[in-house]
Amino acid sequence: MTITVKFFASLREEVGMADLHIDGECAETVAEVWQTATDRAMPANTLMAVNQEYVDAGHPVRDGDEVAFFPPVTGG
Amino acid sequence: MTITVKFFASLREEVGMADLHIDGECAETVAEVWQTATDRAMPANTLMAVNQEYVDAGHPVRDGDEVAFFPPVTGG
Amino acid sequence: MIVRLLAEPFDPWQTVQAHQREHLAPGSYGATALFVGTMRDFNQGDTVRGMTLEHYPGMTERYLEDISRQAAARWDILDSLICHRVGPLRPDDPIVLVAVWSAHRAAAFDASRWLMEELKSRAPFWKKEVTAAGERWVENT
Amino acid sequence: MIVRLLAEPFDPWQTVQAHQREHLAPGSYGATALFVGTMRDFNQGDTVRGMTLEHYPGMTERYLEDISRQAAARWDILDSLICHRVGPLRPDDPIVLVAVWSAHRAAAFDASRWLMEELKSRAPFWKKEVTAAGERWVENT
Repeated sequence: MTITVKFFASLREEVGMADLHIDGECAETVAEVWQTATDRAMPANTLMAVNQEYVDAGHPVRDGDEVAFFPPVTGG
Repeated sequence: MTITVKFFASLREEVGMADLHIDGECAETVAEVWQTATDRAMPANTLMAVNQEYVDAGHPVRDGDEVAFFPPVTGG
Repeated sequence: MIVRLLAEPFDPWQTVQAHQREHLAPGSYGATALFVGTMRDFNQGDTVRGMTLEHYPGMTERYLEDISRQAAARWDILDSLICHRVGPLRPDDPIVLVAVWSAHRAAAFDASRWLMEELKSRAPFWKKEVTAAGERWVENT
Repeated sequence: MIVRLLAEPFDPWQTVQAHQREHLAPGSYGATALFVGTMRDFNQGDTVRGMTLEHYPGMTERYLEDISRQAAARWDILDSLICHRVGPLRPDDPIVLVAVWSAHRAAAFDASRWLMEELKSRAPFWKKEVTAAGERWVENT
């Protein structure tokens, strides 16, 4: 099993990836997913979602989860 | 010269007149216009206008004015 | 900034669309806030069959134009439109339309709501309903 | 209670009218509050030629359905409709439509504004503008 990691908008362009998979063993929290997936520090205003629900950086992740990182939203 | 007096909605039905003219000499205030024009007490929630602008009962009236009395409004 | 009293039924969506096309520059507004009041077939526990909207000709237009000017002075808006029915209405007929255009949403929301509250509390309109028990003046609630 | 993401330009007035005809019983609603967000040709001092709206497929729909349910639980409303564009847009294109129907005006006003504020602050959409100087992500203001 793996964790699916997604990046959107300016963050997608900064990390240079739209989505990737990481080994579910490599990360216990959303913050650790970021560390495993990228080689840079997470911008302070980054928003995070697990399975399409907003969470904090300390939220636990499990095998099969979809974890997303994105900048402040600008719809509407 | 005269003062034009108008009544609207339920007040029009209660006093039994839509509009009438009174002698400009007979009233110095809006309250006195009511007294001259009708034979009853003014309901507590009556709204008043002189020349189509809201006023209080003590507002002075002059020859040629249009004075209106009506119940609370219910448009919209 | 337009105020219209209408003696016949009107379509609020066509009215807004036509006003926008005629009076607003494309690309200039980012926000349109709209309110439509519609005649219900039920009020205060009774089925309502019809309604007559009485108003004070002259003062009504003055009052609505006055609050439109006040809204334009108080908020950063591009345009406003108020349409209000008078005369006989049937259930499902639109009664009032208030629309405000602005660059950003806060002004449009604030101004449209303020216009409706002012209109409801002070514009000289009176509703008389027809129910099974006869006619009755609607009370201000 | 409907949420739609639209990849093509849409007419908010026709959309509201069609939704109303299909989903609301005539005579049941006294109040419709509506907000339409439209693409401006000017932002932060620059002429804007075009825009692309990126979103998070799946989460966007869930989030908009979630706030629609919350609004229905919190206010006494009859129905709501949220439509939002995704993909490429041009100036004057409608971006978002939020409509709320209720018996009385306060619920429609409150719920429509709350939905817009929630959508603006949390729905996963991102705007990228095209100006003379190139493309840029719009900052949340």
